[in-house]
Amino acid sequence: MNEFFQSKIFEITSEQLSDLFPLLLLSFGFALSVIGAGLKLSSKFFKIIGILVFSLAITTWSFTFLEADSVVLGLHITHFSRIVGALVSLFALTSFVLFDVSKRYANRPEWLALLILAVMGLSLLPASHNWISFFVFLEFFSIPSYILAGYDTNRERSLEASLKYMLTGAFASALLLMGIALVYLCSGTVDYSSLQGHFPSHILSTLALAFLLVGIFFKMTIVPFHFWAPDVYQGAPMGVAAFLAAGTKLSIFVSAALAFSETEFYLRNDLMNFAVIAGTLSILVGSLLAFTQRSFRRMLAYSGTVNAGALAPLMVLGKETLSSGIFFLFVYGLTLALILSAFSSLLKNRNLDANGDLDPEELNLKDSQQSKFQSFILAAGLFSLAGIPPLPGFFAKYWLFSDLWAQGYRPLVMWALLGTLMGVAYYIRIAGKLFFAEKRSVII
Amino acid sequence: MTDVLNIVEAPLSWIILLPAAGALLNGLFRLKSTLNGLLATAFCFAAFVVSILQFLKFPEASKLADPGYLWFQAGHVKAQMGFELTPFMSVMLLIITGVGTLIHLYATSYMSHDKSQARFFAYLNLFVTSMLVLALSSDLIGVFLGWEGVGVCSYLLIGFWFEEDKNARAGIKAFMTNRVGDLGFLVALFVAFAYFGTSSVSGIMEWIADPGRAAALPVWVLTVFALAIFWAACGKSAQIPLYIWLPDAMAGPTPVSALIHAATMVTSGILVIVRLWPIFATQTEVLSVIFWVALSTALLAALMALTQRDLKKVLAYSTVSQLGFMFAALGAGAPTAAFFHVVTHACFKALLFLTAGSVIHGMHDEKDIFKMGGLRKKMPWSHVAYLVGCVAIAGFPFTSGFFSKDLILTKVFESRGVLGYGLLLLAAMLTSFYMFRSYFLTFSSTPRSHEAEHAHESSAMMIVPLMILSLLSLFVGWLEIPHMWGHLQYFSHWVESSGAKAVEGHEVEAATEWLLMGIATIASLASAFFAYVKYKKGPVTSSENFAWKLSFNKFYVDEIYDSFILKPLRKIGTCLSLWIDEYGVNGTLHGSFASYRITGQLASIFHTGSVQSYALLMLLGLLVVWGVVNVW
Amino acid sequence: MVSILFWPLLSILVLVPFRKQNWAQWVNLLLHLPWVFFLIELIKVTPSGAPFGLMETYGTFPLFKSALVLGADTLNVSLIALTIFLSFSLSFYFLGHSKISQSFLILFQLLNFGTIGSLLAADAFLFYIFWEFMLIPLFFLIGIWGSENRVYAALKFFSMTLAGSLALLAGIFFIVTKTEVQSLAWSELSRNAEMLSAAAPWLGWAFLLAFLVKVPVWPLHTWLPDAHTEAPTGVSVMLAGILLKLGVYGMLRWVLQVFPTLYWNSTDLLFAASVIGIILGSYGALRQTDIKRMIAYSSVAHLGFVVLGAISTNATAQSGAFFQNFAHGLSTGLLFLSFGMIYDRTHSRKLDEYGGLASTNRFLAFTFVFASMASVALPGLPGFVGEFLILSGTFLQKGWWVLLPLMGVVLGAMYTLQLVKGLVFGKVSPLVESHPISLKWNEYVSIFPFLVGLALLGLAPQFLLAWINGSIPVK
Amino acid sequence: MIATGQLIFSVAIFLFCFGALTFFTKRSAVVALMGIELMLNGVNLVLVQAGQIYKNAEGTSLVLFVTLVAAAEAALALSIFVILYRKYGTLTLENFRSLKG
Repeated sequence: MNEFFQSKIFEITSEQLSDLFPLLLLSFGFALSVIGAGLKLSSKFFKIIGILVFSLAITTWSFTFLEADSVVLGLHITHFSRIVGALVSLFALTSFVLFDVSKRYANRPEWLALLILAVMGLSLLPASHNWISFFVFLEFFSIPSYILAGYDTNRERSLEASLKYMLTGAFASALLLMGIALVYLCSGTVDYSSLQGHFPSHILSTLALAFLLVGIFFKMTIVPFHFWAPDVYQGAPMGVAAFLAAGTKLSIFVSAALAFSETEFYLRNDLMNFAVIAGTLSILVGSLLAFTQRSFRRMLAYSGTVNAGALAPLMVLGKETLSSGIFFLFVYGLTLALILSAFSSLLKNRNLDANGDLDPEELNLKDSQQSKFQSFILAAGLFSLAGIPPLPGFFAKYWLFSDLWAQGYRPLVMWALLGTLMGVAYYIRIAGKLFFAEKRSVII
Repeated sequence: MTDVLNIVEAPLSWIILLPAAGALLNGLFRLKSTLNGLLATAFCFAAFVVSILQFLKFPEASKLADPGYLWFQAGHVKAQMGFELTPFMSVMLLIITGVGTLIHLYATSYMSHDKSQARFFAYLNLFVTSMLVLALSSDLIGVFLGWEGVGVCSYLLIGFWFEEDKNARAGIKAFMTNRVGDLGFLVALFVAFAYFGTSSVSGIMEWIADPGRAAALPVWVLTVFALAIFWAACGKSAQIPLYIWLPDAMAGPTPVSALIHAATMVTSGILVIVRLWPIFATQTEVLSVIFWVALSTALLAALMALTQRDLKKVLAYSTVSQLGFMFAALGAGAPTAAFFHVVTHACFKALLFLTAGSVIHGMHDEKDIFKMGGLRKKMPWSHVAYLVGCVAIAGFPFTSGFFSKDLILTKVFESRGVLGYGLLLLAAMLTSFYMFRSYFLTFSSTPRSHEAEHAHESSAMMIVPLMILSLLSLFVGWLEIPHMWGHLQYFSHWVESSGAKAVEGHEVEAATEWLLMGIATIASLASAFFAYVKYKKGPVTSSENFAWKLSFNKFYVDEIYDSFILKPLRKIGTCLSLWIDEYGVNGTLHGSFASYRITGQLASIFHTGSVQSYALLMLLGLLVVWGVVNVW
Repeated sequence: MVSILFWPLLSILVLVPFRKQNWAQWVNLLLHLPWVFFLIELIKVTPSGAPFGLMETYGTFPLFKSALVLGADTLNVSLIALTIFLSFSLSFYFLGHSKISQSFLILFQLLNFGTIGSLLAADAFLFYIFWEFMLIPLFFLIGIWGSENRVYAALKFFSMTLAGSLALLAGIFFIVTKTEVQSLAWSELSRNAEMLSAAAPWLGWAFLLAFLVKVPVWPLHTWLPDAHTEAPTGVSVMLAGILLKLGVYGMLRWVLQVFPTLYWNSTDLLFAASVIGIILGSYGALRQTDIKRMIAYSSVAHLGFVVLGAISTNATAQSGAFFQNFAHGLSTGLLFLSFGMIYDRTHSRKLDEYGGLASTNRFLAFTFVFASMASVALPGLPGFVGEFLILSGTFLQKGWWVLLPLMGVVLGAMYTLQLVKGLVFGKVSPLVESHPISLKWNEYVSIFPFLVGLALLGLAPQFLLAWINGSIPVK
Repeated sequence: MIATGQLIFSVAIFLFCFGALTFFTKRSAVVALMGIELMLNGVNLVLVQAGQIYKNAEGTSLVLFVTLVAAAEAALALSIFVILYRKYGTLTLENFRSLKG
């Protein structure tokens, strides 16, 4: 037995420990929150613990950002995985701070534990180095997010959302698994680096890739696989919806890109075409659907699809061009959190349920007069999503589109620009609705 | 031929600044009763005095110049706002300011009980300023500034009583027709800048004079330039195609008609042509075009005047016809005759208009001559003035009209032969016929309406200008008598020394000249007598035959213009703009927006909400995209 | 240069504490004084001649290959002077105006900031940011304070201008991804313009499209009547006064001076478009019953003339076109301002409801007739100088084709006189009778600079012409 | 006779498709979950057979992970079904369609 323990696997040097420290910190936080839940401590306790754990994780990740990559326990900790870890925990932090989750679910404080689990899963995903650990970490974070999606048990919509998310998620991960199995069947290995050279390119491998992409694009809400997103975003509590939209996309985007570049799948042009077509489709369909939505949150879900569409080709392209995608998702995540928090406080001022939903047509001048600051934030956020300078959304889109153009995806950029123009129809019109009185012009 | 030009510096800009100051003051301050009028008259009179001073400088100086300032300069266009005065233009200056002062004086009392006199006199002074700019500018572009300024002032003055919609519409008609005419002037300016490099009259004259450069010009340049200037002159001096605005311009107050539509503005076309005469002299085809257009205008206007019932309309058509005479003289290559007739016409036509004004004023704004009658006793002074005017315009012997019209007739006979002479003589006969018709209907026999009984003579301030003008109408003719009678040829001297040499037609011996003079006199006396016979006892109810209807309705020219040119153009334009803007561009915008919305609604049907359909659609989507990837 | 650019932002910060309306209006007026001072400083130092004679770089963003580069020459400084002139006289008009609230003034200053920014920007990326940034304040200004269907007008304006500028963005992407181009600075672009225009002939059109929508060249102009009619008076004066000129400035600066070959082979199409724009714009104005729409369509016709000049190869038409910017800015600005004062009291824009203004308020009637005469290009007023230069330049280059735009001169007179007859002359209509208009002192003061400007530029335009002739792109 | 490898693959594919079919067609949520489990078992079969072909232990270790995740998922799904049943009283997927559009 002791040879087993002496074997190479368990030797952990000091700097390897520093790499693992944020994850250890998170698991320690998880343990604390589970014990706290057991002892029925006050909701303030969970809030403090949450803030502490996440902010510490962010600081450690960002400090070690520039250190060399290292392989620990089969995990390839690269600066990509560190930046993803930092951003995801930032999204988690904003998701529960902005939406005062602790007060709302004081009697069921497990939300922090689930959130920490999801964050761990998301930050481990980019560190995975073979397909099976990719799958495991994928499931590792999607299972707590199924529960988080349904956390508002007294509202049927939330339960229905978690049911839908769980069933379609399971179905998609089953397809992903089939993909991995076929990859294994074709090449005999699932490890990225060993897959590098000898992945045959016959019908079976294309099918394997297709199934792989299903699982990945499902989480990125790219068109053929985006059906779950609007229902879940509409049903889930505001904070969870914000976290899901931003965190999962970021982590999946980076880890898929790393995976495809490690295994050199990106050289295959059928994978490229698949991504380009799916991307263009999602820009078009996303803009179409976002326009006529009778619900503000479904509209945001479809706008997420549009943005994901622009990211699809970069994801498949590999490591070099990741920075613009990461920055884009970072800006998208924060803007989305701001918009949703402003929207939920706007709903509160209309004394509707904070996690409820509203038909954008009903937004009117009274809202902006009641909650002046929130409507300003909401309008600024929408303008930033639309990509109008000088708001950050514009710089993110500009960098992303110029990267896409440099990589040669000119038609896709054209479609993306058209998507921005179509964006006027829902982003700007709704931002306008807040401030324009129907009747005579009124002094504000 | 270029004798040494002794150019003398002179403060010409003062002549313009004085009435301009008058206009500004009148515009700003609304003074009590007639003070505005007097102020305006004073400024006009001051300008008259200064122009006399300049006139006296002329025997030794051959041209007065005032460089002014650089208006604007960009690329190949250089517009200098400078002024110059040639002998014949200084005479015209006297007319503008002199007759202008008389008319200002007359208007002071004529408009004494109008409520917005300040505005009227501001416009009047502004008009005199623009006319002076037109006359004095050294550059054609300065002339154009005066040209359009005069157009705007006539628009404002015609529509002065803007309460009635009719007046405002008449004002717009005048401005629009002038604008169409001004396009010609613009084209001429473009040609001038493009080919002569400058628009200053002296610069152009040098360009023409120097044979080397003149040869280098493309052959069509001078012809197009001359035709363009003539088209502008037609617009301003109401010749055939663009005369329609003058009769309607009678909607304005009578002093306005006198000043603008008799003495000054309408003659600006002739002034410009005389200034640019060296160009026109070489263009024989353009001269013949001018001649035939002028002749047909003279005849047509005379015919129209025969049956008019409104006193001012009669005078308006007679002005158009007399302008036809002046242009006929130009067409016959005799700028002296044209300019001489301009001056004499200014005098007696202003006289006629002012008398008509005092008659209408006396008749409490009743214009219809069929309702007048027997005013000889009621308004003796107006009667005398009107008689002198008719005598002068008809060309009775030794009146100014006789000399100027006879000079034109002989010149036309020399260059255009018997046909031209005959038709012009016919026009002259018609002129004296309708003038005496209006005289007899207004003044002879018995009053035919309530106003006619109670007509009262106008005030002294209106009579004095009439008397001065009557004297002028009688004796100004003596300044240019035929060679045979002596050597009083001031006008020839003035015009020739300004560089406008007449085209040498074959000289006519003295005998034929006497013969022509005789024929002309007999013709005018006969038609006057014929009018006396016909209208001595009052209006004759003539049978409404076709010719009468044609003449009374002004040959339906206005209606033809409206139905064939103005209305269709407007219809096509507005429909085109409506169709393209509203249905075309906006249509496509709204269409794409609506289709965007509909496809959005269609696409959202796929989201049925059931999990199983989602999974199925996901698989189907995968197969579709995968298929496309393999196929593409 | 940076002081004149960031002064509006500073004045927004100063405006924030003043919640009450008339306080904010007075502060806004006072804030204009230093701005004028900065302008004079800048004018003293502005070189005429080489484009962007005076260039200052404040910071670089290597990531986006761009830098905060501001450039000045008489071309853009003269337009900045026009902006400040309009904004200054408008700030007088805003005093004591019931509708002008603090947020209106803040958005107004934002608009000024965007305008001056896009004028001074000497870097394509920076220019694009300011170019699109202007859309936000305008969108809210028209949308909140406009009249009846302002939301439609604001959205239409926003989407059409955005569509144009997205084409510009595509052009910028193309340039950025070209390795030979080190940065997006104007000098860098013009240096390897031949390479760029050879590589992508569509590049010229991509840049042009954004400006053609803004200038409104004929087929892309349908946003203008809606935006001008629905915008509140202050905004429609700024829109007509300076924002349309930005399109022309953009054409000259970012297409003619950067891609001359591409610009010149697009001129035939633009010639046809501008001529049709002049004629159909005039007919569009002729068929309107709404006064502000009539004035807006007249701007389409006038801008048709400006584009006609801007695409000609000789210096006369080019300087005429740029001068016409100022002429049109003042005359249409005054038209909108004077009608705005009438509209503030009568709240109706239907022409047939009006009549006989001359007998109730003489000064306003005089101003309106004066402004209409200026817009009809009456000699002695600036409109004539601009239009004459443009047409004589076009005659020099295109020969007898000039007769078509010449028709526009007559049509222009037709609809303007129709407007003047309907509004000023004629019998006094019940509407005008029941709303006697007595102008406050600040309204007189706000009209006065326009009148002086029009008269001065009409009779003595040489001081401005000589100043801007130096940096006209075509010699 | 067909090789056993071929047979196993066809059984696996059959299991996978049959699982997907039950997921699409069955009305009750629990049976849908069973469908997914079937699909996962199909994947396991493929993995085991592939492991046989390549003679290395990766295939079987993968099966271990798959069953681990399947178990976790099933536990979670059933707990959600319990809550749903307690709230709705039924588990047929048809009446969970309020979120659509």
